[in-house]
Amino acid sequence: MSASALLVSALILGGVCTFFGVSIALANRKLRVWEDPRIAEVEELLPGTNCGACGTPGCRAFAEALVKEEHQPSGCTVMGPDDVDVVAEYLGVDAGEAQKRVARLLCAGSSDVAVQLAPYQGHHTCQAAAAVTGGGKGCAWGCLGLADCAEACDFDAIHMSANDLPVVNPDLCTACNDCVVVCPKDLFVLMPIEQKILVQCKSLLEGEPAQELCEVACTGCGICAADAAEGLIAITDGLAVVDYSKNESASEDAIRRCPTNAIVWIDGAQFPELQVPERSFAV
Amino acid sequence: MGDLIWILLSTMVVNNFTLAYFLGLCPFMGVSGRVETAFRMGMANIFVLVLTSICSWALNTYVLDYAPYLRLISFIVVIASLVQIVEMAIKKLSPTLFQQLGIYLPLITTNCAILGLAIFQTNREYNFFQGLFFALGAGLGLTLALVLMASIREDAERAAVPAAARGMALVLIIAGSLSMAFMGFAGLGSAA
Amino acid sequence: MNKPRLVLSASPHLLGADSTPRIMMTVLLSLLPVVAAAIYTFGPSAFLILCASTLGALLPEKLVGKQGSLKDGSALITGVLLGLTLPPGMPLWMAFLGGFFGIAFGKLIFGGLGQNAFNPALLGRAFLQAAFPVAITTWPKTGGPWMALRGDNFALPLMSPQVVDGTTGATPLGLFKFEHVPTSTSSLFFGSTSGSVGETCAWIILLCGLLLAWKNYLNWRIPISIFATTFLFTGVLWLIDANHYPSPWFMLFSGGMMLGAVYMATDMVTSPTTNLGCWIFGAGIGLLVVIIRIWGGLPEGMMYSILFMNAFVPFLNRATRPKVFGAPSRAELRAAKRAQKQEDQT
Amino acid sequence: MRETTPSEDFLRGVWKENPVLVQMLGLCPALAVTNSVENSLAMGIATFFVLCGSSLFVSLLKHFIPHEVRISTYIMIIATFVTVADMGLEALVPTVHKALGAFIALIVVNCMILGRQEAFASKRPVGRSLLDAAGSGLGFLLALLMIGGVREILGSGSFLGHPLFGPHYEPWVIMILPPGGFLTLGFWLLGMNWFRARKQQRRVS
Amino acid sequence: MSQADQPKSASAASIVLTLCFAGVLAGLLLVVVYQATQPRIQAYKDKMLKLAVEEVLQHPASYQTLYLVDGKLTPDLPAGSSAHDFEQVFHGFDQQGHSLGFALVHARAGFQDTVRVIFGYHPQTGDMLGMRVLESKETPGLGDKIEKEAWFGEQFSSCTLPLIGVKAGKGTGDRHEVDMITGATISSRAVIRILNEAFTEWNPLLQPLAEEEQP
Amino acid sequence: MFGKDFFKHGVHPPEFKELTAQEPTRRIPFPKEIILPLAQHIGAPAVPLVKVGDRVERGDKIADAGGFVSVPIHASASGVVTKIARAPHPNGSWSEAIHLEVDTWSAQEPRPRIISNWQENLSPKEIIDAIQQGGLVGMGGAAFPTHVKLSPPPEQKLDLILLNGCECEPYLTTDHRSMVEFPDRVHLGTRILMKCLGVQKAIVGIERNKPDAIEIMRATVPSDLDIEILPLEVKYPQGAEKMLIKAVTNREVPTGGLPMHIGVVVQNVASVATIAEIFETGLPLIERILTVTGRGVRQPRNLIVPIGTPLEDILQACGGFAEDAAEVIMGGPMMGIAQGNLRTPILKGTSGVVVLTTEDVKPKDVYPCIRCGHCLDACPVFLDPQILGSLGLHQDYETMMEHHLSTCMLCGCCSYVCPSRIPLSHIFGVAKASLRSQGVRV
Ligand SMILES: Cc1cc2nc3c(=O)[nH]c(=O)nc-3n(C[C@H](O)[C@H](O)[C@H](O)COP(=O)(O)O)c2cc1C
Ligand SMILES: Cc1cc2nc3c(=O)[nH]c(=O)nc-3n(C[C@H](O)[C@H](O)[C@H](O)COP(=O)(O)O)c2cc1C
Ligand SMILES: Cc1cc2nc3c(=O)[nH]c(=O)nc-3n(C[C@H](O)[C@H](O)[C@H](O)COP(=O)(O)O)c2cc1C
Ligand SMILES: Cc1cc2nc3c(=O)[nH]c(=O)nc-3n(C[C@H](O)[C@H](O)[C@H](O)CO)c2cc1C
Ligand code: SF4
Ligand code: SF4
Ligand code: SF4
Ligand code: SF4
Ligand code: FES
Repeated sequence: MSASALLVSALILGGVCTFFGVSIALANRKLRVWEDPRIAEVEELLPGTNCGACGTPGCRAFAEALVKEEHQPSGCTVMGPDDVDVVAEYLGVDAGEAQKRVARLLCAGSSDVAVQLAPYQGHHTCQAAAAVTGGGKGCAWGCLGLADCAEACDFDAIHMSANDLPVVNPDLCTACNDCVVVCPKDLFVLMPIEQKILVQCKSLLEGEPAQELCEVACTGCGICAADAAEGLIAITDGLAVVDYSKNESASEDAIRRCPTNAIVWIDGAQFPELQVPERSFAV
Repeated sequence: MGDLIWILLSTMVVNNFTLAYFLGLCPFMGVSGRVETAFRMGMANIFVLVLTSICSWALNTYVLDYAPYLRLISFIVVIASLVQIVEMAIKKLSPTLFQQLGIYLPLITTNCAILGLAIFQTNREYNFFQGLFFALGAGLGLTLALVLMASIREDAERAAVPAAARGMALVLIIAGSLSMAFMGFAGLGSAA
Repeated sequence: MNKPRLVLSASPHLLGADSTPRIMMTVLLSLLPVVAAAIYTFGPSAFLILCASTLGALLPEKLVGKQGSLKDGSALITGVLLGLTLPPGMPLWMAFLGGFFGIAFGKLIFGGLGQNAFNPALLGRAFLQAAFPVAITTWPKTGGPWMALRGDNFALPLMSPQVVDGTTGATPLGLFKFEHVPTSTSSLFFGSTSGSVGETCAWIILLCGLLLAWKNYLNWRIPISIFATTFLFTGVLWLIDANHYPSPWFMLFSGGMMLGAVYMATDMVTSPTTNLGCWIFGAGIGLLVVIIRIWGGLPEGMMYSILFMNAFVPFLNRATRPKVFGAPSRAELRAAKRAQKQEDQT
Repeated sequence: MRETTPSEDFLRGVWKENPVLVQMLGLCPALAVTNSVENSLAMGIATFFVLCGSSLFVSLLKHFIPHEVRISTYIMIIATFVTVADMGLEALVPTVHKALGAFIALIVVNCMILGRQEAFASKRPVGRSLLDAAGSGLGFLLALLMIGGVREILGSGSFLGHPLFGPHYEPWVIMILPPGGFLTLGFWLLGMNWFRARKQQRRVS
Repeated sequence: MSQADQPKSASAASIVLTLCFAGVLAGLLLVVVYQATQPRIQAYKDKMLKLAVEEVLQHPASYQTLYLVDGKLTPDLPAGSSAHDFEQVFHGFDQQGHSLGFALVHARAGFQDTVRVIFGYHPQTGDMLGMRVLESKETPGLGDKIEKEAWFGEQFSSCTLPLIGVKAGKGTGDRHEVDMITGATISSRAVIRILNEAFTEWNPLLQPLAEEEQP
Repeated sequence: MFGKDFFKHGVHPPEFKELTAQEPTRRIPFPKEIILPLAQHIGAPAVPLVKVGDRVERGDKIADAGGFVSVPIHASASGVVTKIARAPHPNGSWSEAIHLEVDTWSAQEPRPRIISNWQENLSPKEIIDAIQQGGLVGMGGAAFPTHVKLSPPPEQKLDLILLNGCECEPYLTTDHRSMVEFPDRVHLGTRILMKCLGVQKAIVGIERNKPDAIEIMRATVPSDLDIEILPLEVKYPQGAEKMLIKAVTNREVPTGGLPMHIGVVVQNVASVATIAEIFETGLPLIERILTVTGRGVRQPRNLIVPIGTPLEDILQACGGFAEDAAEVIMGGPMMGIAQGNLRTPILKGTSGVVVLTTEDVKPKDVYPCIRCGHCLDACPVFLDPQILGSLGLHQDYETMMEHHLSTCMLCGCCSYVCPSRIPLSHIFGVAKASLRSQGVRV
């Protein structure tokens, strides 16, 4: 083994490396742009569904907002509380308090109680049906039952009942807003699960005509408004409207005498009596 | 000149780096989802390939004659460091260019195509210009493969791809098909 | 007044008469004369090959395709066309495998009809060509007793065919490429040469193509631009050196040119949707065929040219979209930009 | 970061996060040299050696390497091991070395190796890093054998050079050509996805 | 987070030192391994070459390596240069020291990539002594038959340059004819062309030396 | 100054006009109830002027314009206002409407004229006011208030009035009958328009499949006016404003622009005839010509019906449904909307009622798109319905906007030619509706 070979090789590689070491050090001094490494770390911890329920355009943006402390970890509705705590701990911030919200359907007019004037024929989505004279349901406000919302839900929280009404599983619902956006009849609202009184109807028709088209329509008769605490429920445009700022005063008394059961008291899941057929699993 | 053009064309289609030599597959699989991205990746690739060709030629000619066993390690150190410096420079000097090309640079450093180019170029004893055209051909070939793959994938995204094939399985089958389509060029120039 | 049961459907409430299955069935019918000519030329071997490749194509469609997707007839076309591109003496198990591969990995994996990027029949053939390059370039001699098999059709699955010496011939393209022997255009036109099952009778294919073009079931721009490019390109070479390069007529009527240009490059799914795109697509195929046939390692390049251009289709579609009605033309946009710039300067 | 057990560190790379089959890293060697089982084996072992060696060193030296030049330094460490492997193979098994060609040198840029350094060895103690490297290396070897096995069996009708189907077998040449590489890995992924879906389905019902 | 909170970047000195140190260390390690393995590698290469030369010259008693320096073939290397800077020819002799013929290495594009062959022949008669493919990347199962099919290689010990390729079974028995491999015409043709090309290129140089006896 | 007589692309569906082309228009008995939705046109709905229980005479103004882009509504029969409540609207919603119980005993004599006679010396302003007060909206389909179209900004130079007599929709013969029976009214209306806009040149575009209309219109052109009757190729959608202008003048309405930006005003011939009628009779728009046709109705006819007549009564007047009637469409078969509620009233802009049979509406199997490109060759505005359709099915509406969804006029040519029967234009309509609900202008 020749010493000269040792020397040459050490010199060459040492020289090359030193040269680039100097260059990088120089470049580092002159050209560095810094980015908070925590953003990437936080992003890793987030679920990565990019659903936008937190109000930012995606998990990455949410991570940036978290690092800048513009949002609280609990703003992500997809993470369970444990995961929220992990993020909060990593960032050394308060987890924040999230109020569980779920999607509620403002219609109970399943196919057995609401009239269908003419069956819709064609592209099988609610949006498409709604574009053809409203979809052919007698009630122009009611659910078309073609399952756009169930299809849109990324969390498998919505299933159609045997009578074509979407049933939300509140445990799976993350309040991501997708069903709200997709429904052409604007029938979904996200509301805190503590709000238990709900008018399950959007029909602006009053009295007889309303009931002719749907057995469970709100006819605007005003009984609930009279029975409820002062100011909790008002009849506006033929529809009972709940003022949720007075939610504390809500009680089951208000719904008892509703002639059509359009107003209900919900504890947990909506439509607990509806059967959701077993869904087959497709490969 | 004809010789140079031949090197360019044959590296681009006949012996396409990606589809015939299996070089640079990681970015080929990873960054071929959108045509725009794929194109930029291709451009960044061409840039680094040309840079690499020049560096390795210089190293071969001026330094490595004395210690051929240091070839691999010096190539890679030089490429990695240069790319790092270029990346920093672009990031600082032109944020828009960085958005378009720079973010791919770190991905490219550890890409077989780059080192593969340096090694093939050395094995084939290309001179400076031959090396340059070799690098251009390889880069254009990569870009072609990337863009074709990306445009097919963009269409496939809206197709009802069966669940089992979704993702990389489909991409690989498309790559296999592309590779078969490129086989038609095999032997180009050899039969004449 | 009586009130019938009304339905609601979306406009337009009138629809044209064409339907996808009808198109497919018409194409299939138009293939019958081609198939008949093939069987007339190559005897029972041609029939067997067509059956094997068709079965191979139908099987995966039946197994994993969408419910009822066999009915649209497209898998049938794939099978028949694949069979038409194979040598008649090929083992049947290979033809079957080609059909299977073409449909399973050229079509179903993309989600079935209409979604595939490459022509399934040609992908099946490309698979066979790369997998069994010897078997797929073993061409039977023409002539001989009609009823005789043209090779070892019945080789056991996965086993090599027994090469029967002295019965293999060369195709016109092979003869030209390796021996520099040209073949007369008339024998090409009327199909008395050796080659694949479906590349016998040019005029039958042309006639069927005319019918389909007239029905608007294929975009005539594609074959026309393939023929024109091939003819012009070869013509120029031929004028330069008629000894070295083949005549343009030979180029047009030999090999898979006719079947490929009329039936395979025109597959709607894997050709551009825009008319300009179709012109470019065809020109690309024409150029590549000539390049591969003349300078490439293989005697025939039709299949590879079509597959290669298939890969460009999504790109061509996006690049050749026509100017939308009322939108400024490119020249106008450029002028506006220039004006803007001038304004900025002042 | 979640704490992991040593066995998790090891097993993760072998199957659940297999570098080739799941993470899609190191594809170039995984497809380029796998036209026979023998080559796959040699490449897998060489990679295993390089991966373990460099993980060991990176993990040992992690506190001394400044952030700015970590990539360059890791690569240098990897390149050293690769050159050693290259020369070693050439001296010991020249035929295999010839078959693998430039791809031995290209182990340097196997994305998977650098990935392990970045993600694991540069942050964890030596023992764990070695375990992780061994797991990933084994996973890589496994994937190579899966691909190489299919390609050799179909493409040459043999396994490790031993003919399987007798002399009349018609080899599927495509399998040892470039498209065969893509297709084989595609088949494996397809099969695995299908299998996973089946399993899930069974769990649901 | 403000600029001030950024973690301090490493000092320039530590960057340079780390890289330099790693470089020197790697260089040292590599040179050691190189020196340890090189003899074996070189020995293997030499052995393979020797085997090939002996085969294509039909096992000569001895052979001499000639280098092409400035258009002339000499057995001696100019001082300070190494063997692989020059093209080489191998001159074989029999027991008696009579010239048997020359072995040449020549390469040319085949179907997929370059094909490198070594062959031996006698410059005056053009009679071939043998041929062997050193390196090819032709299609397995097709083009690689030029390497693997024994009959193809064996033809080249009993034919005369320049060669003409004919389809198997179509030959007339002429000594210039060589049967090509069906399905690998291009590769077979490439081999034939390599031999013919080398023949035209080298023969003028070699012919004068053919009479030379072993020094 | 003008060129060719065709536009590129488009389709040629079967016409079915023979069912009613030779049927003279006839009146029908007044219905028991008239329903007048407040939203009859594009723009702000009208504001009621009457209360429940009020008695109104035929021609009385019962709701006033709700803004500039709005016109009043007039009682189309004498009767009593029974309620102002939601009623089914042709667009599928239930919207506010004035319900009149028609006096069965009344002779339905209209109130004396509310609009003065036509005189050459009326100023443009007076003409426009009279047209707005007459409650006139476009009768060619879009129902855009006519007076707005006649009030271009002063700097906008106009050089051509283009009368749309194409009636390219199959089945419909409303405009055809207007031209055959009331050519003088069309010409008088044109005169008023020319006076109002100060334009010297008018062209009436009529498809060649109405030779009698072309002949009569030619024969009756007043000698002092430059009105050209121009026969046009029979092709759908020849009647679409942009296509008509392209065919007649070879000018293209720029994306997002209006015909007036290239110096043209387009009016439907029936709208123009109604302008003349307003000045002739002094009565506002309270009735219109309507084709009731299709094989699902017993006696296809051209009717003159009071605005607000429910579908039921109209069909009754045509002998009722045929045995196999299956779908009732308001408007033509290419762009019209199917109706499920027969209490829906016809509006000012309703040009026809087509009743299709079970045979016509048999559900068709939908196949995957085979990228045949036929839709690209059909789209008169050069969109790529193929890509739009596949984006639409994936509800990627934003990307659809990048592919010029807003240029699509929902003509339905693409759906008509699609061999895979993909409901392309329907999907585009859905996308537009969804985008509009998010506040995007499409
Ligand atoms: C549409 C069509 C396309 C074809 N494409 C090819 C092709 O790309 N390559 C090929 O070798 N043969 C192809 N063939 C078969 C060849 O045309 C034909 O058999 C040719 O003459 C092969 O010659 P060879 O034996 O000399 O390879 C195709 C046949 C058809 C009908
Ligand atoms: C996948 C594939 C690989 C091929 N590889 C070779 C090859 O390595 N060498 C060769 O000479 N021809 C190769 N060919 C070319 C064909 O086999 C060609 O038709 C053949 O050389 C013609 O010879 P023939 O006239 O004896 O049939 C290949 C063809 C294909 C499709
Ligand atoms: C697809 C399509 C077809 C149309 N066809 C006609 C037609 O046949 N006749 C017609 O008068 N208007 C037709 N229109 C409406 C015209 O574009 C335009 O709105 C009308 O002629 C303007 O006149 P108006 O305001 O008097 O109604 C059509 C519109 C579209 C989008
Ligand atoms: C004119 C025409 C040509 C066709 N050509 C082919 C073809 O070459 N190969 C094929 O597999 N299918 C062909 N088809 C059938 C069908 O389009 C094809 O199976 C689709 O590619 C499958 O998605 C053709 C159909 C038509 C209408
Ligand atoms: S709630 Fe809305 S989206 Fe869901 S089924 Fe009903 S109409 Fe459709
Ligand atoms: S009336 Fe109310 S509950 Fe019934 S369908 Fe309409 S919105 Fe639903
Ligand atoms: S509906 Fe829209 S996309 Fe379809 S043809 Fe008409 S304008 Fe074109
Ligand atoms: S017409 Fe229908 S099948 Fe043809 S490209 Fe258009 S959408 Fe696809
Ligand atoms: S292994 Fe990743 S690019 Fe080659």
